[in-house]
Amino acid sequence: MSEKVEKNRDGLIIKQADTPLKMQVEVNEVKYEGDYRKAPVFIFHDWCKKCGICVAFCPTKALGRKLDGSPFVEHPEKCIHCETCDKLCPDFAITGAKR
Amino acid sequence: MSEKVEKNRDGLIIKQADTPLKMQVEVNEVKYEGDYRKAPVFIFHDWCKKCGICVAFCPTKALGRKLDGSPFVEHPEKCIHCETCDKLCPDFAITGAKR
Amino acid sequence: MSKSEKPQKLEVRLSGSGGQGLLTAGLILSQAGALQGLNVTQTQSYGAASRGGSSRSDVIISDEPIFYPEATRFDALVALTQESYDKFNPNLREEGVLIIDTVFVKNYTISSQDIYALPFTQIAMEKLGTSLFTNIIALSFLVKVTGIVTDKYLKEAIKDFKPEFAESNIKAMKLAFKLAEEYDQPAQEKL
Amino acid sequence: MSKSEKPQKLEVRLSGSGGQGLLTAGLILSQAGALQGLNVTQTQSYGAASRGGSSRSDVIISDEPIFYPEATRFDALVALTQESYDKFNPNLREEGVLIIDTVFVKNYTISSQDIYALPFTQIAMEKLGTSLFTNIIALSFLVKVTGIVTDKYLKEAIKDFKPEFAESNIKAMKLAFKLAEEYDQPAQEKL
Amino acid sequence: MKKIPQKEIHKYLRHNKKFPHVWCPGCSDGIVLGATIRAIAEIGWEKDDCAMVSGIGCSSRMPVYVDFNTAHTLHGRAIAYATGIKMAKPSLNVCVVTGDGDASAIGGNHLIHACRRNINLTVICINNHIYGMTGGQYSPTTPHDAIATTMPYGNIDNVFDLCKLTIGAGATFVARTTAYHATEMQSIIKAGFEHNGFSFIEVMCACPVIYGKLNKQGDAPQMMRDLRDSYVPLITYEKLNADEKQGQFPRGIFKNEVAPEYSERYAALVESLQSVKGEGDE
Amino acid sequence: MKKIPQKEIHKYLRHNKKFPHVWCPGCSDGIVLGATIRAIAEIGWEKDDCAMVSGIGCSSRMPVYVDFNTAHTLHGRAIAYATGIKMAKPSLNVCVVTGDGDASAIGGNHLIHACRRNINLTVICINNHIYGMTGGQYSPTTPHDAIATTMPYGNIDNVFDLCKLTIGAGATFVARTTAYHATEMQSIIKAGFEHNGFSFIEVMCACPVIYGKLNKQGDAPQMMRDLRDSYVPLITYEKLNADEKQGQFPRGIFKNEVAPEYSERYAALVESLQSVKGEGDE
Amino acid sequence: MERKKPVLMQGNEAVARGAVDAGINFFAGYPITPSTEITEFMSRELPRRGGVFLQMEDEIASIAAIIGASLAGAKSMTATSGPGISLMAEGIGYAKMIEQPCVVVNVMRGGPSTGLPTQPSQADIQQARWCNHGDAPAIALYPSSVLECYELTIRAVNLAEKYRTCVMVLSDAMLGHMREPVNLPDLEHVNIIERIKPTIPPEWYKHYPDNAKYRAPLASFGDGYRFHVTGLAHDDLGFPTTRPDEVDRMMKRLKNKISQNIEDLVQVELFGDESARIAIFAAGITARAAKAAIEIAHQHGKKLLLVRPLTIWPFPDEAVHTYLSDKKMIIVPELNQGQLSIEIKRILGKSKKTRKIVEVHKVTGELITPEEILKAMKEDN
Amino acid sequence: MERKKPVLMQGNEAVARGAVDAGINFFAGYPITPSTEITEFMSRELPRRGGVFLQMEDEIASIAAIIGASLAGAKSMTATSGPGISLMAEGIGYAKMIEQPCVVVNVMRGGPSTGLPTQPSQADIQQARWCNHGDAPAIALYPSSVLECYELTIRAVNLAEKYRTCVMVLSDAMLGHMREPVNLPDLEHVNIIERIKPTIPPEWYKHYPDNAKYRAPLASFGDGYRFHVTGLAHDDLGFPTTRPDEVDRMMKRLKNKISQNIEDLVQVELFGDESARIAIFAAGITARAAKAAIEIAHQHGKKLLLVRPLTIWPFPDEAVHTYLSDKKMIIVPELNQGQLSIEIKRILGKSKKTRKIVEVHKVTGELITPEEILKAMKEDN
Ligand SMILES: Cc1ncc(C[n+]2csc(CCOP(=O)(O)OP(=O)(O)O)c2C)c(N)n1
Ligand SMILES: Cc1ncc(C[n+]2csc(CCOP(=O)(O)OP(=O)(O)O)c2C)c(N)n1
Ligand code: SF4
Ligand code: SF4
Ligand code: SF4
Ligand code: SF4
Ligand code: SF4
Ligand code: SF4
Ligand SMILES: [Mg+2]
Ligand SMILES: [Mg+2]
Repeated sequence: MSEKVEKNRDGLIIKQADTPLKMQVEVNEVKYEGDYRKAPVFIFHDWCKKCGICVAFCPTKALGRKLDGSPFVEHPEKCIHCETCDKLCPDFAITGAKR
Repeated sequence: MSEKVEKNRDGLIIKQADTPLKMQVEVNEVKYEGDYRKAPVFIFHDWCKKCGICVAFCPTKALGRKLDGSPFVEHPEKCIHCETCDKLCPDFAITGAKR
Repeated sequence: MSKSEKPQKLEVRLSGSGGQGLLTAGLILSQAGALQGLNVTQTQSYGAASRGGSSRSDVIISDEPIFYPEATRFDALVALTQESYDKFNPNLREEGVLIIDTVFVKNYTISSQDIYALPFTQIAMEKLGTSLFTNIIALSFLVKVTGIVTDKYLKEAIKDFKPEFAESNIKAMKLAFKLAEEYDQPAQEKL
Repeated sequence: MSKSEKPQKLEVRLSGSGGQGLLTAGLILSQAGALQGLNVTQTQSYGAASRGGSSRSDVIISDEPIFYPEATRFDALVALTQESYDKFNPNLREEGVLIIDTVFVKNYTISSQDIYALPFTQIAMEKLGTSLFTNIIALSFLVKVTGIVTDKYLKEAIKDFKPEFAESNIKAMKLAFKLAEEYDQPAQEKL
Repeated sequence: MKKIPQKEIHKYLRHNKKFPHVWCPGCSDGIVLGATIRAIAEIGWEKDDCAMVSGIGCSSRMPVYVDFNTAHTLHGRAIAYATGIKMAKPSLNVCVVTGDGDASAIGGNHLIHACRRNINLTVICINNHIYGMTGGQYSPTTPHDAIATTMPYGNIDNVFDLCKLTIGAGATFVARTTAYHATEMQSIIKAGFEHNGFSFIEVMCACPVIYGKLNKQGDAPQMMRDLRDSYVPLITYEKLNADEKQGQFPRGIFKNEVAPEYSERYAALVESLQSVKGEGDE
Repeated sequence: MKKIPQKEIHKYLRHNKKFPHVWCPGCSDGIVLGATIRAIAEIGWEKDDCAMVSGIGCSSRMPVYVDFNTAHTLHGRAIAYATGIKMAKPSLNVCVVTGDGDASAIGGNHLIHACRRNINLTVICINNHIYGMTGGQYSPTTPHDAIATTMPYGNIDNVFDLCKLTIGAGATFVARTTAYHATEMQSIIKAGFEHNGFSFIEVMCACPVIYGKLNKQGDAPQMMRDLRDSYVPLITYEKLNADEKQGQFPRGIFKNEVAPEYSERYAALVESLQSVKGEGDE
Repeated sequence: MERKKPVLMQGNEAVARGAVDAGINFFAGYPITPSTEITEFMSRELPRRGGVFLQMEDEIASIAAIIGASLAGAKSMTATSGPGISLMAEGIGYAKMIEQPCVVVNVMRGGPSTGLPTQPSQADIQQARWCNHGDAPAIALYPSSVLECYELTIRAVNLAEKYRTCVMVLSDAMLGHMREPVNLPDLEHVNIIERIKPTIPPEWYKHYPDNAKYRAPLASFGDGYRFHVTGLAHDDLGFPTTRPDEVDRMMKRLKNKISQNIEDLVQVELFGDESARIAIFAAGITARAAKAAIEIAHQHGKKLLLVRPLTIWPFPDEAVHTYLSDKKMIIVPELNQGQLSIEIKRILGKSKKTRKIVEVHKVTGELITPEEILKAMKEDN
Repeated sequence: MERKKPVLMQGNEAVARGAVDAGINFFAGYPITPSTEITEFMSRELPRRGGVFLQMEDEIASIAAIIGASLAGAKSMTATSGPGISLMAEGIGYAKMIEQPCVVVNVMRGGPSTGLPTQPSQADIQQARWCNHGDAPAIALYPSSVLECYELTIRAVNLAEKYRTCVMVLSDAMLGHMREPVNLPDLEHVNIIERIKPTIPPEWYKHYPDNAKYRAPLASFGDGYRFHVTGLAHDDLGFPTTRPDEVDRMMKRLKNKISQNIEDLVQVELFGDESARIAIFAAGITARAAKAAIEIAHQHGKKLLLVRPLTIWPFPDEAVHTYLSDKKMIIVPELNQGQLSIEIKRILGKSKKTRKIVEVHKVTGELITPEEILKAMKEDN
């Protein structure tokens, strides 16, 4: 897996295994990343370390993982606001709590 | 008890409670103190600290305690060579072992 | 600075982000110098930085004894991230060699320095299928353009390092040598 | 040395075996000196010795400041055991006062010293029913024959020390004062 | 268990203190920090009334991030520092955050003595089976045969069961949970805080970057899954037969006993002496 | 149990070393020394093959009196010294003599780690409930309400049950006996010596001169009687009801388990590596 | 200014009384000869006064507990002897690093190692300066009488509070156990330095102010200031940093608060004749032998001067320079193998023709006598 | 005399290799940055060689275990950094007191306290001398290159065995982590001092012989000699004593075995120009900056001399005297607030008109640069 690289619509994506942790890579825009109030789930990318825990344990699979490892809200409608992601994120970087 | 003093045949005896530990006092001669091979029980007074343990726990009451606290073999015939005194003496100063 | 006028003592900084394999590159370069019978000191950043932050490895190679062990003014700088370029470029000597990975270093000034700007990471992935060899490519490129050690000892050091990866690493080295030989200065292109 | 020619500074050693109450005696003497407004230092042996071996308490009393705190050459020595007599008598000043308990000190030389030899332990037991007060008797005797502190402050110190024993202790003190007044030097007797 | 929304948590964080925090991606330490704050928020303690004390280690970096009265002390000594703090100001709610090495290697003695004293401290021990901070040496809790940088051939040392140890030492509240069971963790930590006496809470954690790598345990989510699967509730565990117990460990509250607390006992002593005249007062 | 006549014991004593020994009249320490020597004589170990290591305390004065390889080390550290000795020369039979303070106050950490490692040391802990050497301060085993020079108003601290503590820490052999039960002590110490692994033997002892006096426990014989009457065999103890248990304590061997011993495990590792080339050998 | 009756007390008791009179309300310790009487006094006294006495599991825990207590606002202290100081070294360094007031008493006994537990020594003088790793200046006081034990302990507590650091009181087995009558002063006349509580809003509170005179408000846990302390290099607020400028500022602060307040910190006694050609430099218990020697010498018409440091650290460089540099002979008697003499040599240079430094050492557990000092003077003349 | 390929290695690895080449077969330690690589190397290497590697529960246990192992006949060592040394102080004092060989490595990091764990420092130099309570002289060596790390560790092991004491190797975070090529010598050419086993009958065996040159047979546990060791003051046989004459003999022995063998113990390097009027006194990593500074100065026609102690303790008094007393300026650069400079002043006296002592300190975790040394020279001229 670490030997693969894929071109994405929006830019060069490098798989996490290959990616130095803070390497600047261009990523595709995803929904509900930028607007805190409107988002059912909000991810604070400044703090997120792309560990993948939120994605792995979201019970409804509302979250997806981009190729660089960072989470994004793939299916906002699926979010049941269980706050599992809130509690399991080691970096206080995601919240699915109802606002 | 610590306020009592008694005169004995052979000299001045001071009760243990009053007696500085290494104070030289005159004591009455008792049997089987001097001859190691002949004694059923032998007490090595140089090491004995007069704690009274051997006397207290000799099962046959073969041992007696002098007024200054030191043990002596009061009833040599009663000794059953159980070696209780050997084992409970903290000072390796008495032996009732069969020789 | 070019190969022919190689001075007695060269200070090199290899910099980038933790995980780009720069510590390995530093080790290989140092070992090559050692094998060549030169004096070498190698130092690197420790601590939190090596767990993900920025990362650097300094190598000084000289045929005279090396006293002060830290590189302060670099004769050559390899910068694989923008951050490291920004941070360390000021300490590159005027006549020093700069090697940057254009995948990550987007903003850089063309000065009078010898600048080699290439998308090393992309090249590694395209030509070798993984970015894992970026470090070897950048290193070999550096060796080729500076001549700090001879190709022979670089090769030997690469082989010594992790024999199980020797083959791919040598491939990466050769690729880099070719790149270096074919290289056109961006200065000419862009100025 | 007699009461009238009391020098400015007196060094006293009270010695015997652990349990004879000499540390207490030293404390009372020191406190008496303190109450009298004199300068006092009191030191004593520590450690294993105080758990049964030999025991000593040194008191220096002076109307001048006392610098060196240890008694080295004694103006007065109280020895309640043979061992302590043997050990410390050599350091008694020529004109010093020696007080011994003949119950335990059997071998002693009559020199030109002021020697007071009495069976203090026996006296204590006979007159007060217990040897526990031997220390107070010997101390009071010492005070009487040397005048190192006044009777008044000795009494006050004794009372202060353990109020619950004050009465018996005062009795012991008075007994000692009487003994001292009535004392015949053994020197005259035995020489 | 009360839900504490994340924005609540942020009120407890020292935002100006170099967030994102120092821990590696996927490290459980942040999850424990979250659960701890949630437990405190749930109880409703004032920040001023809380003290967090730690030793040295990755886990022990926690205090710097929370807006309490915080002390990052010496390796292994957090509990002794906390004892001084608690006794000097019993009104403070004192929480100790420590690692497996900090608490049970160099700090073992202070741990067992705090257990014995039953002093009202809450010790949260982040057990990641390794010395993370120094790069992966084995700790007293590294599993048998596991690889560590100082056990390159596999660990031949035996493992402390920290819960058994603290129970043996007389702790009155002893529990184990995992970073995966974040909700349970919150309620266990809350119970520990509310316990009047010494409480020891062992949180089994993932150190994906050091321990995980050395032992090929997969990435952070995988290690979290392992935590989920290896630690079963005590009652479940007890029903397992010997074979089934292999690789399984119990979690839950193992001991929760009411007993006189030390600082209160001390206060009672002081109270009882108020009539006694001081030596310095004559 | 073999009878070892006292003249046998004298062969093990360093007669020139200032006998009578330093302990007070009636102090149990001498009784423990006797039982220890008897156990060794019974097993038949050569003196050259025995090492006795101690910390600091009255009890720790023991090594100077026996003609073994002896080390009087630092307060609390005897077990760590002994660990070094044992690992460097596993053929030595290493016995640690320690006090309640030495072993469980300052030395608690080394104690629990030796338990965990299951290294073949025999620790004889002389528990006299007090710091004897320094004149009577309370120790982690001083009973509640007892008087000590640093607990003048009666002890408010809780008490370690050292056997529970060591079991909690993973010791494989744990036993308790008393100075009164000298014959039992001899056989328990012998069993401890013969146990291949870490053994902890707590000997309840009388300190008549310090502890006894402070707590008005009577003279040495009386304190010995109390030991006789307060410590009952484990099976007897277990049959007592809660009321009857008051003031009674169990004695006997509480745990005796076969488990891999540390120095042997280490030797096996060394053995398994004999084919591996050293880093310094290239 | 004096209480009615002079009280006979041991040096150790005087230290303990000084401590409580200075406001020590928290003591944690672990017994060790010859300091135990201090611990025992505290165990009797503090509970009565509503203070806290803790006997910890060891010395490491003791120093930790008193630092912790100090963080929570207590005035705290521990007492031990050499082996305990060796164990406390890391904790002492931490107290200095986080600048938390506390007092450590070292009643010195014969060393090295277990040594001579009941006998006096002065062999921990350099250790008082250098026990902990890393550079952190020390403050250490050394009394020479029972009264001074009382007084200097009060001073130690005050200096700890004022300079926010760990202050050491040195004593020895002789001083600790000897008794002298002491007239304790009325407490109203005792000058006690209390911690200044901050009053500014918490947002503006700086835990480590830049202030050479160093009497700044110090918040405690629970006061509402919620600060952070760490043994890592830290910035003014107490948060970890590796920025060279911030680290440098921290290190300079630690150094300057001592070096810029030498006048306030250093106390020296002169005894004898300032015009003497021969001087003695001695501290603590040994200074008493020196005074006795001076008295004897004076009786024989010989002049001598004693310079006695009450403050050992920072060392009285100035006084040594002023009073000793013109002497022809300086005798340095001490109960060790030469620890004060190092400093004298550092300040004045080694012995040379025009100035002799004569060292008198004794390490047998006995005191140096006045006669030995006089003899050294003669022999080396 | 040289192995085929030069090996690139870290200072820490060189220390570890030196240790095993010197015969260290027992290592007990507790990990701490920046010394951990030594511990890790030993954990890989010793089991392979049949030696013993133990990771103990803490540093106190580590020093205890290596002393115990040494008693049982092993050549033993531990490695740590400042906080560990602070904790080992009591154990180090015990090793010196019972005169049991062992080696302690201190890879210095920024202090005080937790300080700057990954950054170099030289702030534990005085601690190396004074960490333990009581008087006990120290031996400490300080290399300044990776090769010297190897060589001086071998020397440390040898000196420990020869002088029966705890020998310290000082290093620092920079030296420990930097890499240089090293040509390891063939082992036949490495001079190793082995313990001499006693051959006399046990009855005549004296554990502490009076022998100034101090190479006497030393029995180990299990050898049939059944001796006793204690940290208490002891007689020649090792049994406790308080007799002043016996204590004095013991203390003199501890002192004299160092002070009477200075020539064997002290090593100093001279670099540059002996006739220069300006000299630098620097050790370890800082001496490298000094050498670089000298090179630069020489290029500008300016003469400079470096005196570099390889042996820090006992301090090279003689060399300082010989090579530095006639200089007009002595620059003492060090990564602390002045620890070597104290010694220079002790030996030469304070700065004065005819001789300036210029101290260059840096405590920020960075190295002192050659430029800073040259600047100090100019500024203070
Ligand atoms: C006295 C001392 N010894 C050693 C160290 C080095 N050290 C720092 S953290 C640590 C281990 C931490 O392990 P753990 O407590 O499990 O915490 P983690 O990093 O795994 O969270 C060690 C050995 C130190 N700082 N101080
Ligand atoms: C580091 C250190 N701290 C304190 C002491 C003082 N000390 C000596 S023995 C002892 C307590 C001994 O108690 P224990 O182990 O129960 O032995 P016991 O004397 O009762 O047999 C103490 C506190 C010391 N020697 N070293
Ligand atoms: S709140 Fe629950 S459902 Fe929503 S994204 Fe988070 S984990 Fe998924
Ligand atoms: S759990 Fe947190 S840190 Fe990890 S990927 Fe999700 S948002 Fe990012
Ligand atoms: S051997 Fe037994 S019976 Fe004989 S005296 Fe001793 S205790 Fe009594
Ligand atoms: S038990 Fe021993 S020491 Fe005690 S009285 Fe009997 S013989 Fe003497
Ligand atoms: S090393 Fe391990 S424990 Fe430490 S921060 Fe990284 S993942 Fe967490
Ligand atoms: S003080 Fe107690 S333990 Fe120590 S020797 Fe005396 S009786 Fe025994
Ligand atoms: Mg851990
Ligand atoms: Mg005890």
